[in-house]
Amino acid sequence: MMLACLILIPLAAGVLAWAAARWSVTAARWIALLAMLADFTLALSLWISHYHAGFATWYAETDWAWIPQLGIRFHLAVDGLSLLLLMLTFFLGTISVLVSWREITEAAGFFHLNLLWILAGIAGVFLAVNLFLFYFAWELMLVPMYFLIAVWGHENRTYAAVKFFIFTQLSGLLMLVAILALFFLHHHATGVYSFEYQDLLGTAMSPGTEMWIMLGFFVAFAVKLPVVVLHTWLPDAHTEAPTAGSVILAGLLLKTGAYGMLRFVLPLFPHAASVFAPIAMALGVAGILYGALLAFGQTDLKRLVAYTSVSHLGFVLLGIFAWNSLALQGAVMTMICHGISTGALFVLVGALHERIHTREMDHMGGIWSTAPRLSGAALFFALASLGLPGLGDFVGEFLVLLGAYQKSIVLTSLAAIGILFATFYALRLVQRAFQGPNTRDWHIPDLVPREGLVIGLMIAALLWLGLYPRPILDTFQQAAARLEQLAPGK
Amino acid sequence: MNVTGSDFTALLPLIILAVTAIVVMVGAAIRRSHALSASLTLIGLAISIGSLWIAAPLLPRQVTPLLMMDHYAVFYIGLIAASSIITVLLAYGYFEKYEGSHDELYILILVATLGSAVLVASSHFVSLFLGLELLSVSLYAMIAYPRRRPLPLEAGIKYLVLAAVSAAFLLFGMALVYGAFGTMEFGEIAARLARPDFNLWLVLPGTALIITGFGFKLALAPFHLWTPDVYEGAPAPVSAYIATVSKGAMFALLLRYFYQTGSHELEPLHLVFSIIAIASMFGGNILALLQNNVKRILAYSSIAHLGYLLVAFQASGDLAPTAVAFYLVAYFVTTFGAFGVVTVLSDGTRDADLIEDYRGLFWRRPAIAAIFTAMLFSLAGIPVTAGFIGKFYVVAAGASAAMWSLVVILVVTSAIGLFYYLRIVVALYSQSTQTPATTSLARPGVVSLIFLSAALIYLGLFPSPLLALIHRLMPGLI
Amino acid sequence: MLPIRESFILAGILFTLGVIGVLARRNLVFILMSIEVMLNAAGLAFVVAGAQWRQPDGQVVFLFILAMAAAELSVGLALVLELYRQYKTLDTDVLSRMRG
Amino acid sequence: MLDLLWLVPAIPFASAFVLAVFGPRMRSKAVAVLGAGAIAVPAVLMLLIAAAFVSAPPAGGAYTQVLWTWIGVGSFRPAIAFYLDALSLVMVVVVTFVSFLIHVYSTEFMRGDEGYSRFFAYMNLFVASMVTLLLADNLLLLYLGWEGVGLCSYLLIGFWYQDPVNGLAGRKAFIVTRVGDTAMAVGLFLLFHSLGTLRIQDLLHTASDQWQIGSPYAVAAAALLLGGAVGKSAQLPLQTWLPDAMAGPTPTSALIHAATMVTAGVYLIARTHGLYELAPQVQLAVAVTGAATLLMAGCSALTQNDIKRVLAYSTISQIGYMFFALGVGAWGAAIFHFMTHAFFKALLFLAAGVVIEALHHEHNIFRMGGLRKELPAAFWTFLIGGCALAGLPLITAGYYSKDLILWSAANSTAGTAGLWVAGIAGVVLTSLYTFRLIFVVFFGQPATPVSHRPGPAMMIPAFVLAFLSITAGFATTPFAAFMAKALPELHEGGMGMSEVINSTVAGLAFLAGLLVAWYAYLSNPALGRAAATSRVGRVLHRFWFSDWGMDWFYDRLFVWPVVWSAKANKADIVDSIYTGLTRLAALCHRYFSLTETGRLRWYAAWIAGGSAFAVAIAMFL
Amino acid sequence: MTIVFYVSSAVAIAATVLMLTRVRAVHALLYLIVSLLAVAVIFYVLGAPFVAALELIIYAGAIMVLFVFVVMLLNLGEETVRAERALLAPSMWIGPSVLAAILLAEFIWMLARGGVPPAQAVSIGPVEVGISLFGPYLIGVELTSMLLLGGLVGAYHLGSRKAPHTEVTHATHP
Repeated sequence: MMLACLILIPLAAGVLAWAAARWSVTAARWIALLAMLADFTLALSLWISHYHAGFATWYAETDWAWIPQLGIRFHLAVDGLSLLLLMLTFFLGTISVLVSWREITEAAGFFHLNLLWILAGIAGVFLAVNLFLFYFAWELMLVPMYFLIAVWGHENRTYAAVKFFIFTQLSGLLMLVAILALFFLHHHATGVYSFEYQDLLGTAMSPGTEMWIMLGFFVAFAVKLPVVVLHTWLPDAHTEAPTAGSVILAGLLLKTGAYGMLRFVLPLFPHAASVFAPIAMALGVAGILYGALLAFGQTDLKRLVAYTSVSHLGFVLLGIFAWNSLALQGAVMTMICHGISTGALFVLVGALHERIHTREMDHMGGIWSTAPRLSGAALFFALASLGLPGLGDFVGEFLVLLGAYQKSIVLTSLAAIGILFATFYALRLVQRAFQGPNTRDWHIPDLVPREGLVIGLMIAALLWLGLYPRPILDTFQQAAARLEQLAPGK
Repeated sequence: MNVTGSDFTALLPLIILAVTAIVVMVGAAIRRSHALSASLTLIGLAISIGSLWIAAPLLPRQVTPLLMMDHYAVFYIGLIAASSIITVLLAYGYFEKYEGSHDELYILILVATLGSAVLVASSHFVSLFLGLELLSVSLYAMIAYPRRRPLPLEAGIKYLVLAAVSAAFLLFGMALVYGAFGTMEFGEIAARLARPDFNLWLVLPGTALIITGFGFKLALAPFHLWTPDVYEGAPAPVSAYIATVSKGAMFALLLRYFYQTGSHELEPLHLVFSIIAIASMFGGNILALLQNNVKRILAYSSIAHLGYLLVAFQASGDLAPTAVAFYLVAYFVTTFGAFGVVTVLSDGTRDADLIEDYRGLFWRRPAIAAIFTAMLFSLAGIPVTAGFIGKFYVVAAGASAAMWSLVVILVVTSAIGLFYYLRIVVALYSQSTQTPATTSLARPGVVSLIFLSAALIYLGLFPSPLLALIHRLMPGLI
Repeated sequence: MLPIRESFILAGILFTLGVIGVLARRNLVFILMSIEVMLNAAGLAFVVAGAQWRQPDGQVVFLFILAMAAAELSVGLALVLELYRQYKTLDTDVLSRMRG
Repeated sequence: MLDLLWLVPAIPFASAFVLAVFGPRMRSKAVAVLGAGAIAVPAVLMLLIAAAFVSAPPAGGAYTQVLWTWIGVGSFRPAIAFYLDALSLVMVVVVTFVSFLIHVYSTEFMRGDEGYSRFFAYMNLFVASMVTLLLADNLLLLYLGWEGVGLCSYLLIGFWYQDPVNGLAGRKAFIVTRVGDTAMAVGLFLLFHSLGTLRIQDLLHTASDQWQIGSPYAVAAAALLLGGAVGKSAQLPLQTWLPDAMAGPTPTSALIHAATMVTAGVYLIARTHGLYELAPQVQLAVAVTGAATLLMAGCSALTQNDIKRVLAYSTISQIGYMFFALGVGAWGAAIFHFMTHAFFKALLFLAAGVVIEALHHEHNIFRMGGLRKELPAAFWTFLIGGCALAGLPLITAGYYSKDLILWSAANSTAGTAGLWVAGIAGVVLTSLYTFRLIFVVFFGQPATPVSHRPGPAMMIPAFVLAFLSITAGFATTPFAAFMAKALPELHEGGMGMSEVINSTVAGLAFLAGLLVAWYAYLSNPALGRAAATSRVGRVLHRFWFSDWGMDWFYDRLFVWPVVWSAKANKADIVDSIYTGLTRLAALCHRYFSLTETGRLRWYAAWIAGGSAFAVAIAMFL
Repeated sequence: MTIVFYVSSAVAIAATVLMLTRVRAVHALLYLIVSLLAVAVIFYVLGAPFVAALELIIYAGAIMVLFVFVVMLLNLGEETVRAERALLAPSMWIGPSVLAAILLAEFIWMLARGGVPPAQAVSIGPVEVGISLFGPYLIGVELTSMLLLGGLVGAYHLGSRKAPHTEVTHATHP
């Protein structure tokens, strides 16, 4: 029931906010904020209350019948992994409500409806342990996201929104086909119709079949992640979305792809995944380098940040398919920290855009002299992005590389070069936008307290994750160990 | 052969439809009143639906060789009659703004509905053919109903000629099959088909010609060219009727004919169906891609949707009839919703059928825009809408039969299809300078829209009651 | 002995002639006539099939086709009149305002 | 006392944080007190700790303080833990002390700068990172400090961010050192993968247990760590960033780019000396790198006009000596040279800062001159520093440390005659460019009027350093004894050159350089000019001036291709696949739409054709 | 009997071809009637006298008369004839004929391969047809009545001149 609340609260609050906005927009904002805080508190209390018991198995399940004809249940459960991502979800959710406080003026009620529904959908993705429900939530989060981009986005929003939607839908449908294939295979083997995750684990199938079905899942997650070659929706969507949309896209939506790999691709198809692992790792490394190179070439600030996601999520992919505790832990760490650091960069870019109405770096420069806090914060997150030790991203990426090294020295070395590449774009960002002469004579207000609070929270979170990531690692530890057990050859 | 009282009861829903048509005609003869005719029609349709419960205990029952009243038929008759109610509600508001007499329309709707009901219950070539013609002949007049306007006339003539041609093909095909088997009853055909001594050289081409006839009605490629023109030309409620009732009844019949006779098991026909399905999915979606007319988009999308259904049809496992039934219900609701929006926004002079008409609608009429969005998402198969569950079932049916290539094509083409639905959605939400609308919309249309969207969401979230119903009714088929 | 096969062939020939008429003629009246030819050919095929199996059913179907042809034609001819009224021609190619 | 060790990095960290967040709102006096005070406390603390350490050495000669386990995944459990032994103790003491002096200097030097608090925030963050680096108990924490100092270096080079040149220099520094860091990171992976730990002491033990001398793992690990060291310490081939780093404020140059951070590579190699002993090839490479660097940089220093660039090249060259020492196994000598170098190079920079400030931020030495009288304090301190750098025999600390290195090169099993000769040549060069600098700047005719004279806050640190530059050399023997607790002693062997000969040759080399400089720049300036303008001279001059063309080479080999490909691919070539697909779909749409002619006959033909097709398939397939 | 069959077949085909190629609708109608008469003969040959009679009475008699009425109602002048003639260019026939030829070839191929056996001549007269019609096909008859009702209502509505003349709106079309 508690888990259902995590989804239901934002859903209900979304409707409420919509209704409330008719008479007071501020009320709608407060409703959204309170809903997010409530969810965050709930997730946090779940985490704290189970922290000492460890996160060995599913717990706090919600299990209701839904479509019994096909063995579809409304079945939610959490383990360490999902709990971590849920906390991230609601943390970033809170932040995205806060950053929209002034930015969104038009149809604010509808905006909050969409915002909260996306978060509900994402929470559903992280909670669902019924494959149908998972797919349902997976698709569900796209629609409000589409609206978020299409209605409140920037100049080229329509193109970006449609592109985003089609990419994710097509890949999602391929996953649906794979889910159904698995479902029928399971039915053939056992005579039972079930979409339950637990039931489908260990479904017997021939290597060829397993590979195809695995690929079906992989493609869906690869688009979200995004794996290079399938990534081109991302820069457009991130760039055109409003700030809250970018934060959620980078911070959470991409993570659903990685989560899917961890939750489904590896456990359901261990053999195919291990055969495929070298390719996936190579794709990850390609993403790291290619994304970084692209980020380096951009002049649109948001686009630059968007491409860094391609690069960072390359580490996640590399880590997942390196498939040992170190790398898996690293991947999860990277997911969380990337969510915060890139999210924060989007917040800052959004704040800057609000002030100077351009994202073009050629039009910036010298912002530091007029808005030192904003610029300093940007520097901080740029450093996080380039993997400065002491900040969260470093822990994740280092662990990934450490783990990946045991699988492939060459790929790891290339990926390490990716960290070097990160220096290029991160420093370029700081240099071009915030440093240099203030040729355009910008005079802009520095961060207001609300923004300062948001940024401060994120800085604190990153420092905490960078210096004392143990709680995170411990939470995921048992799940990681289980995954590692599955790796063939273990 | 005598028709007994029980047969009579079993046929009650059909009889009521026929009687209503006559009552409306008589009513119109006495007093020409739009409201009266519409109310009489609605009452008749409601009674007809009600009589399904009277008929149900007697089922399944073969009433003369022509009609098989079983749960399958009852399900679809109910669906068809309900759809006709929606059509009447939409048409009432639509034609209210329109000069001229409207009573004939309701008679035609009733006759067409009777034809559709006969189609879904038919177990014989003759009833098939007569049901089809009842439907077609009424549709000719319904399409061209506002006959002084050039587009309905054009659409009516096109539909008439092409329907007649395809009916001729169908008849010729049936003649060949009859020649091969010496029977026109589906059950008998199945029995003959099971024996090896029939004349395959007549059966295959004959069935292929029958497929032509079906394909025309279902607007499957390559028999689809008429669809956009007719949808565009016909009044919006009639387009909705063609898109739903006419196609739904035909598909139900297709399923019954092929499943009952087992003709779809013939290997070459499998190929024919596959090609048709693929061509429809690709053709429909590609054709709609950059189309600017909403009615034409819906027409093209219906081509694609029937292609999807054909995939489920071919799966022919346990899931297929369920998938088709659910999909059709979802499709009916959605299509009525979409055309309903077009209908209520149309004024007396022209249909609101250009994407431009919808630009910024969200800022003018948020509720209507939201409904339209829901309908479009349902067509696209996005969760929370009935269309999602429908598509899920169709894909599931395809997957259960391991028809991977068809399923993948379905998936890919439906992703292409997203684009044009989104084009409309984009228009709905784009900023517009127009001020919020103040004029009120036709109430019956709005009421039905609200009902349809409620049904859409309900089916999308809680499909299991309907699925349970389908499961209870469907075993009669196979 | 009845020339069943030959009759089927005759029906086929008449049917295809009707097809030619529908495809080649642009005059709506001719198109309707060609459709009549097609329907008649289909009816012939039914009668032939009935004769082959020595059943009356083929002839019954022919009767229904007859009725259907009548109903269809009545609507069709009404549309012919309306077409002529609006366009002053029977050329169906004028009916291509909707396309694309 | 030792358990207060954690405060040494913690206090500067905290002060950096406070200054970064609240600094802009604090008064500059408060900033100065907090900035310098936050270094003074650790410096004093460190002296106390050192006293405690010496008076009551902890068991095993090392003290470890574990704060918390940083990361815990399986057997990978690096901690935030500090390790204090003779090596790190000396390093930390020197670093904190020199830092303190430079902070004091900075309070005056930077006064009035709009980024006053920012400057101290960066500087304190730097000290904290540097101390962390030095005290790190494991390589990961070391890496944290390592990157931290790199970051601070970047921040301080680009401190005056409004000039894009500074920003570029900062980026260059960060990126070039990160090239090395990447190698080092891979080295860390290798070490953990093979040895299962990153704790330095465990690592060295396990390595010597598991690996034979010359084992490929050891070679690879040592080489990869060397990569990191080379980057941070600006050795060949990654030395190119350091001269540009002079764009930063002069105290920064003094502290980071001369005295402390750049020696991190030396420290790293000394810290992991066990690995290098297992990989003699790499150790030789260290020596050769050092030798080559010291010569090349010496040549380059000879041609520079910018006072700070001369000093920068001299730094590269002096660190070359340290590498040289490490390479021949003179671990203690390297650290000793680190210490003396820290004193005299910081001193030189501080004095140079005084000069620069006095001359309106004039950097070109040929526009200086005659400052001996105008700025006597600066002159004398600079002279002392210069002598120490050049190795004025018997008096200066630099002489003792360098002499020790040269002697080690001759008397180590790892040393060779060639290396020794290179070292001696380096002494000549050093002496030459140092006195060139001194003569040009402080002698001759004044070229630019002096506008500003340093206050006590700037001069007192210089005096202290000057004092140390001379006296530190006398501590050679106790220092060596102390170092022996942490580092292995020299494996004596090789040529077996006597100390007297070595010292004499070194002294002569110093004199040679001094005389040439005197002759070419003071007594007969035309000659120097003639040498520089002769054909060979011009080529060499340009070549050396541009740092042997390394920047030119790197630009073409690495920078341009990356920049070009990033620019060229701004729109992402992969996206064109998808735009191509959409175009294809649109094209299909257009062609398909042609079938919808609106003509009845055409539609009927499709029905007939379709059925003919269906019949054909049904019959013939 | 066989001769009668072939002769009437030939007549039917020839008359149909002639019908197709006429310029004037009335001429075509006459040929169509001839074709229908020939088919009636074939019905007779096939042992279906009842249908043969209906073909004569209803098809040739009633339905064709409807055509004639319409043609007369339209009162097409010489100009229409000329226009019609212009449309009948030989090239017009190529496409349809090829398509039809393919279809026909398929039919013939199918019948040739299918081997439909000739059947014994048995005449099935009006009685059997009637029994059948009002026996198993009773519902069909009822439905036919509804069909005719639909046709009637549709034709009435579309053909009625009473409807007020609304302006022909030429909706803009992209």
